[in-house]
Amino acid sequence: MIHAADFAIKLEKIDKRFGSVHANRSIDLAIPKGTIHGIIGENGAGKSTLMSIIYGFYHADSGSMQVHGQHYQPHNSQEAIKAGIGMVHQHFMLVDTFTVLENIVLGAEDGWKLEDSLSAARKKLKQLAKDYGLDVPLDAVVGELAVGLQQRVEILKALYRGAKILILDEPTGVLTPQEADHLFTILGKLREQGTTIMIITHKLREVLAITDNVSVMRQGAMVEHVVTAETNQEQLAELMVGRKVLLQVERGEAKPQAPLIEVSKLSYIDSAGVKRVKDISFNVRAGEIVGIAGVSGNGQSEILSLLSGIITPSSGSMTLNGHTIDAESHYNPRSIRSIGVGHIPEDRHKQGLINKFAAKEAYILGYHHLEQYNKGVLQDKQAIEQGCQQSMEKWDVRPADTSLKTANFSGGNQQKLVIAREMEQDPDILLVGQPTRGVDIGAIEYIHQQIIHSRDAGKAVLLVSVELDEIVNLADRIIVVFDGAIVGEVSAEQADEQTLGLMMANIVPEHIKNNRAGR
Amino acid sequence: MSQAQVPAWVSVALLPAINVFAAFLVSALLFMYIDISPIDAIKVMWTGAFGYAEGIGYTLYYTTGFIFTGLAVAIAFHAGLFNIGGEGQAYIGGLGVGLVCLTLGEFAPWYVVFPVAIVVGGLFGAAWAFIPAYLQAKRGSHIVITTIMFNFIAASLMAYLLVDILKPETTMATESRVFAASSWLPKMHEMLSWVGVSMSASPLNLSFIFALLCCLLLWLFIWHTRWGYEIRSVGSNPSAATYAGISYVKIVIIAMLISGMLAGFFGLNVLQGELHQIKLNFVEGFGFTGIAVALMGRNHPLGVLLASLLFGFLYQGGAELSFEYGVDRNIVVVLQGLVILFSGALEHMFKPSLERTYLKLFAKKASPSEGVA
Amino acid sequence: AKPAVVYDTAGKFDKSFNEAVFRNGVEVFKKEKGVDVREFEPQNEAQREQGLRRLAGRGFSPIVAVGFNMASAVEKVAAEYPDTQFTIIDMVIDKPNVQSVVFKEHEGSFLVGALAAKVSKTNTVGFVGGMDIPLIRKFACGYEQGAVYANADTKVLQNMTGSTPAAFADPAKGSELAKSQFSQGADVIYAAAGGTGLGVYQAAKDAGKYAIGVDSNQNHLQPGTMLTSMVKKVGAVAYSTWEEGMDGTWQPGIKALGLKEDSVDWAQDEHNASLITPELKAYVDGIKADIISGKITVHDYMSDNTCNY
Amino acid sequence: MFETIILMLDATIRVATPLIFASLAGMFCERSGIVNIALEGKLLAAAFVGAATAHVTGSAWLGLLAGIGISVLLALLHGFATITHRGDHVVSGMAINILAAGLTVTLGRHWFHQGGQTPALSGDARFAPIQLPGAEAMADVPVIGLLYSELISGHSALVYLLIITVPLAWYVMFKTRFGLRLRAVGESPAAVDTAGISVVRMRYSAVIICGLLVGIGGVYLSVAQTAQFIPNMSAGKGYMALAALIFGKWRPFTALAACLLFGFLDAMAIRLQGVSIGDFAIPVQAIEAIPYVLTVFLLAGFIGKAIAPKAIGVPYTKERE
Ligand SMILES: Nc1ncnc2c1ncn2[C@@H]1O[C@H](COP(=O)(O)OP(=O)(O)OP(=O)(O)O)[C@@H](O)[C@H]1O
Ligand SMILES: Nc1ncnc2c1ncn2[C@@H]1O[C@H](COP(=O)(O)OP(=O)(O)OP(=O)(O)O)[C@@H](O)[C@H]1O
Ligand SMILES: [Mg+2]
Ligand SMILES: [Mg+2]
Repeated sequence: MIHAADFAIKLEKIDKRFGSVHANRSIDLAIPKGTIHGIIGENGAGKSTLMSIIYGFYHADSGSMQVHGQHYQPHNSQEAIKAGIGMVHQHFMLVDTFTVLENIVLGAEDGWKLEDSLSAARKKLKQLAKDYGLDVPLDAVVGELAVGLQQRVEILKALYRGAKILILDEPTGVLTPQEADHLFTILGKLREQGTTIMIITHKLREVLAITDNVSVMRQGAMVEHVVTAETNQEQLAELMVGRKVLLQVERGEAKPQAPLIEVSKLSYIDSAGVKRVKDISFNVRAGEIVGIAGVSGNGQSEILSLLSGIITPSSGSMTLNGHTIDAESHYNPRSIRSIGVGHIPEDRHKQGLINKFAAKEAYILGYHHLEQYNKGVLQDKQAIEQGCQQSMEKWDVRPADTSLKTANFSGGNQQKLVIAREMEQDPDILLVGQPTRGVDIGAIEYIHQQIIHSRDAGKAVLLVSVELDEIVNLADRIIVVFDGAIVGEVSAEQADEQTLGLMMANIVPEHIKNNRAGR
Repeated sequence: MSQAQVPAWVSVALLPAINVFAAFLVSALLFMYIDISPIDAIKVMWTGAFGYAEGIGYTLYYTTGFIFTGLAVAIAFHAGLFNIGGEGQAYIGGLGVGLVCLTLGEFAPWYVVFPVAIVVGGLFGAAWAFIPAYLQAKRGSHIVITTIMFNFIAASLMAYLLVDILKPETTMATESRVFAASSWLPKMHEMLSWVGVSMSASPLNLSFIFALLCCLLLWLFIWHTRWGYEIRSVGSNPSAATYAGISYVKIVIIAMLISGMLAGFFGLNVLQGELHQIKLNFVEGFGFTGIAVALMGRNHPLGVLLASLLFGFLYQGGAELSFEYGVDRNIVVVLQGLVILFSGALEHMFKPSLERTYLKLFAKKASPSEGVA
Repeated sequence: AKPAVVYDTAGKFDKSFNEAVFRNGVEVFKKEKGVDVREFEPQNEAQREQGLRRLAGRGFSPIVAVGFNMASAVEKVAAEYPDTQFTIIDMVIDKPNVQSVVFKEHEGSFLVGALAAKVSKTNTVGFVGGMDIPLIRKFACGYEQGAVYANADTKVLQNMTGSTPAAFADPAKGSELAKSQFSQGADVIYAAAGGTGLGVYQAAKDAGKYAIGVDSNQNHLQPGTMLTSMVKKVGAVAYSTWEEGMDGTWQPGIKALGLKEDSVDWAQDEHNASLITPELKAYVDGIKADIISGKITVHDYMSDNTCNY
Repeated sequence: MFETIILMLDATIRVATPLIFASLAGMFCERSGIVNIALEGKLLAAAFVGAATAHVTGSAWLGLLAGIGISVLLALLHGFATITHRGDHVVSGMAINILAAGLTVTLGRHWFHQGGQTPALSGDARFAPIQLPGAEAMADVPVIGLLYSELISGHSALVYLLIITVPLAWYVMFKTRFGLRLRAVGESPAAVDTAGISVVRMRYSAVIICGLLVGIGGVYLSVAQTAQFIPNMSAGKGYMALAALIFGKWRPFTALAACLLFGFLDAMAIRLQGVSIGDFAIPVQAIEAIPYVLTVFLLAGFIGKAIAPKAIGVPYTKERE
């Protein structure tokens, strides 16, 4: 039995409701000093909420907390910071228009004169950067930095405030393996220095890689605490979902036929004049899944947007299902859909759904103009209702309530709704972006199976994901992109984290050199 | 999410009622301060607005105006746009109506002029909304500011036209010549007399019916057509709309054109219906009040109708007040301000306490449902 | 008869001629006849008519409508209520039950113009008008004539404040215009601009120069620098209308009232006594007599919309 | 010619002063993320209360205090609606404008029986023009004389107050901790909140500063520029100031420049009234409209680009909608 004071943080019977949602149910949690502690759980399990309570952002309805043995009851983040707690939020809390320096100083200034605070901070940060290898351009405007760097700014912010306990909410959700690894080394260094770290993630691989202990949440309650060394992915997964799950979806041989997507010399220059996509060529055949791997921000998003008609190419052309499109041709997402292309967008919150809408309204997004949903000038409410109801049951979207606001479905179920909508139209071509981002593994398993099925049903599937194991799991061929151009292509057999990691850094291993994209 | 347990009517009907009541309460204090018994005042206002045919006529006449400007703001809201330009659009739309009456009206009867005026008035209003819409859509200029600016520009333009162009030599008032009587919209009391019902004269005219029609059509448009769907999509999540192949530019412009058109109809009621000539400042703030109307009406055509009725009551009742008491007309302006404050800006103030009390009183059994996750 | 009055939307306290009707008409009438006068101030265009209609409907008569803005409303309602007597001020309406009263402001303006020219040391006098309409140009034209009559080489600076009714209630602009005229050498300014005039008088005070008021006697506003006021006795007109109404002598038709009828005049009271030397007084009264006797004829701008005299 | 230009500029200063105070006020408010179309109403209310108090107490300075007081009160009301109760900023602003328009006249009539006007102010009850030392003497010295005696000298105390106000506003906004936090709140309230700073307190202090500054502008209208309150005497200056603020891209000195430009146009319009070049009469309305047209052009990005604070107009809430 460890003495209370040896715990960096200790929670007892923490309870929190949001209106009708019981986000946290009398949570008990104790975290030994100087350890990395993982918190896992399905979407909506209450992880973020719990962390926000510790950070003084929300207030627990009941229960008590201790930090380093001291009674602790923060009324706001300021008090949490004073108590030596720092937090890196799932969605970054930065002022985009400010410089890195200004962001870090904000709220931790000494003295009312800005100049002094800034120069003082500059010195201190130089030191921190050295200690933890956290180097960031202090005078760069945050909005213009890559997510990886922005996250470092968040961590620096916490450390600058002298955090002894660091909370990270889904830190790797937006990172690439390289960035993630860098993060982990940083965390490692921090642990050596005696910092206690709590990390929320959906990726079991990471949990096993870096944590000392893991706590599992389900539907607002703490279901289990385990020592990382004594557990494995399968067990954790089962604890999270409450049933057995297959982490590796088994898939048979692909039986590719004629190419349905043919891209040749496609380029895209954005409004800022930057060349995002550099004349790439590849194709996807009916009945195969082609994955596009790459560090996020290397053009894969643009490729999806081009193919789905959200943006138009600057040069080059693409042939979708027999229709050739180039810079001259007029087209948009609607006309693209009409030629048998389905698109599961990378970000369901930004693109896939409309939080205000009821499920049934969100269900016809992008297809609302089809005759099946309209009677003359008026909408056919009945048809819409039925269509949505059926799909929700068929795709096991929970709750299967067609008039529930989309915002109130969990991430995973929101995602299922989107996938159902796109696949129900039975397109020949399926564009899939980040199908499982922020989705718990219960849902992941299901979604992966569906993608395989549609491949076997003879659809051409283009998969974009920053989750390497997802790509390796699903894709028959993998195209790696770097800085908007194709680095190379590997077959499923050749694919392994290490090779892909190198290629994502624009280094092509010998044994790959000979195969060529877009055959 | 706590709404989930409170029935809709509480927030849709009870809350607004309470807000309006609060507004009246505060203004009651003001009335007492300037030595007018609020009770008498409200009596006078009520009987003045609803007590007799002519009063009702005036009330509904004002209501008509508010419906147009209120609907205009509402439709823009659904596209996520804040159209403060109702004032200017109504002004310019009125110019369109006026020009039709001044030209076509010379030789054509009202039933020919009316449809043409509807089209032209609508077009003029829409045209005035187009530029801000275009700038918002294409260049991201904030529509609130641009529309404010366009109100002022419209005022200058109209002043110029009325002073230097439309004003006949003979008159000194800044107003156009009177339309030919044949082009005037039939008044409600005239129309009723055709069917044998007699009602005392009031400015209430045919355009009231047209306004009601607009409510109905707009309701259908917003919630029962794919275009309404597209507008609401853009309004609540532009990037998702783009993903769905809905053109942001197109929708923003369409929504604003409709908005401007509705505001443009304002002139039908006031000019072709009542004043029968274009006058300086004939919009008189109805465009601005339209924002409050839309807000109180929760951007729903039916709500807008009811809110318009309330403001119609305030206007007519207020006139009655100053007529009977000779009290300063501006006290009514204060009352309007308070209504906008409480039911617009402070609409959420009583919400939490109201819901809590409601739950205490009626909803013992309603146990909080589990998380949806 | 039940006397009533409908003011212009400017309101009965416009420091100008609506107010003149109220103070010198309504209040006096109430006091002397002990009869109440029903007043109405419309707050928007529709209410001009509404007010008239309500009053007529309730049997009020004669009803005085103040200002040219009431014209179209009176025209309509007069037709609807043929046996109600209407009197409109500053506008001519040809209806069997409407009496139209217009003033010979040019005559009064001529007087103050002459006075201004006599007082001016710089041979430069100024005129600040309100809304740029024939009626106000009529003031300006008469003023100019008077100034030139008194001193052939007087320079008369003229500015209008605006082209909409707002121009009658913008003292800030008024003082700006006055300042610019002063800087151009004027040392007396005549303001025919309603509330805007207040700014002119203030500017005159600040600059230690002279100003001339209009409509009602405004001498008291800035004692010491208000040279005089060109009073236009709208109040008296309203008064007589109601009086005629009571003893049944009210007549429709056009009344044009000037110096002869003592309906326009220049104001002399304790506030400007110190400024008006006996010579000046004699001089101005002399001109007044000549105009009444017809020895001097003052050109009326509105007769041909030009100021060629 | 030179003289007329000087006189124009002189007028420009007088006309622009209330605009400058108002748009500085707007800057603090909007930089903190609160839309403020209520400048108009605050100007009006301050003008009324200022004049009324000055009349009753006979002291212009007390008038100034009272004027500032009322506009701060209105600012707090705006805050109460938009910050505490997350009401819509624009609607709250409109409500305040309408309230001010109605209340000033109603109370004015009740108190002074002059149709909403306040009695004319004179002597110490008014900020009279201040003749700087030697202005008279220098008046006849050619160029500088005129410059000094007409343009520099002869303005009211409130005008000279601007000489410190503008730089001060700039310093506070860009060189102090307060300024940093204020700007942050307008860009990303969540970031400020998690940094342990109270969003509510920041925004309230912003609206209070706003009320203070716009209050001075309002009092200037009735107690300095003219010598009494006239119903609706703000006549759209609040909106004009807003335009200037945007035209100045939410920065003090550029906003100042915009105000002066607009003021100059106004001064020009006043003088061009009824003036005709040859036999072609230039419509003043055209000139009057220029500021608004210019602003639209700017917003359209034809003259640079005006980027508003990101979180402006969005009520801040921790709960997800
Ligand atoms: N601000 C909020 N307002 C209302 N309800 C909320 C809020 N935050 C969370 N909830 C509710 O609490 C539950 C827990 O949400 P939370 O974000 O903590 O889940 P999570 O475990 O972080 O999910 P994810 O893994 O997707 O981040 C959710 O089901 C949600 O309904
Ligand atoms: N406004 C809300 N009210 C109630 N519950 C909400 C609300 N918004 C989100 N939730 C719930 O919060 C939980 C997590 O939501 P969240 O947005 O974090 O999903 P997510 O998959 O984690 O998204 P992200 O990709 O941003 O991580 C889900 O259960 C969802 O139902
Ligand atoms: Mg979370
Ligand atoms: Mg999440």
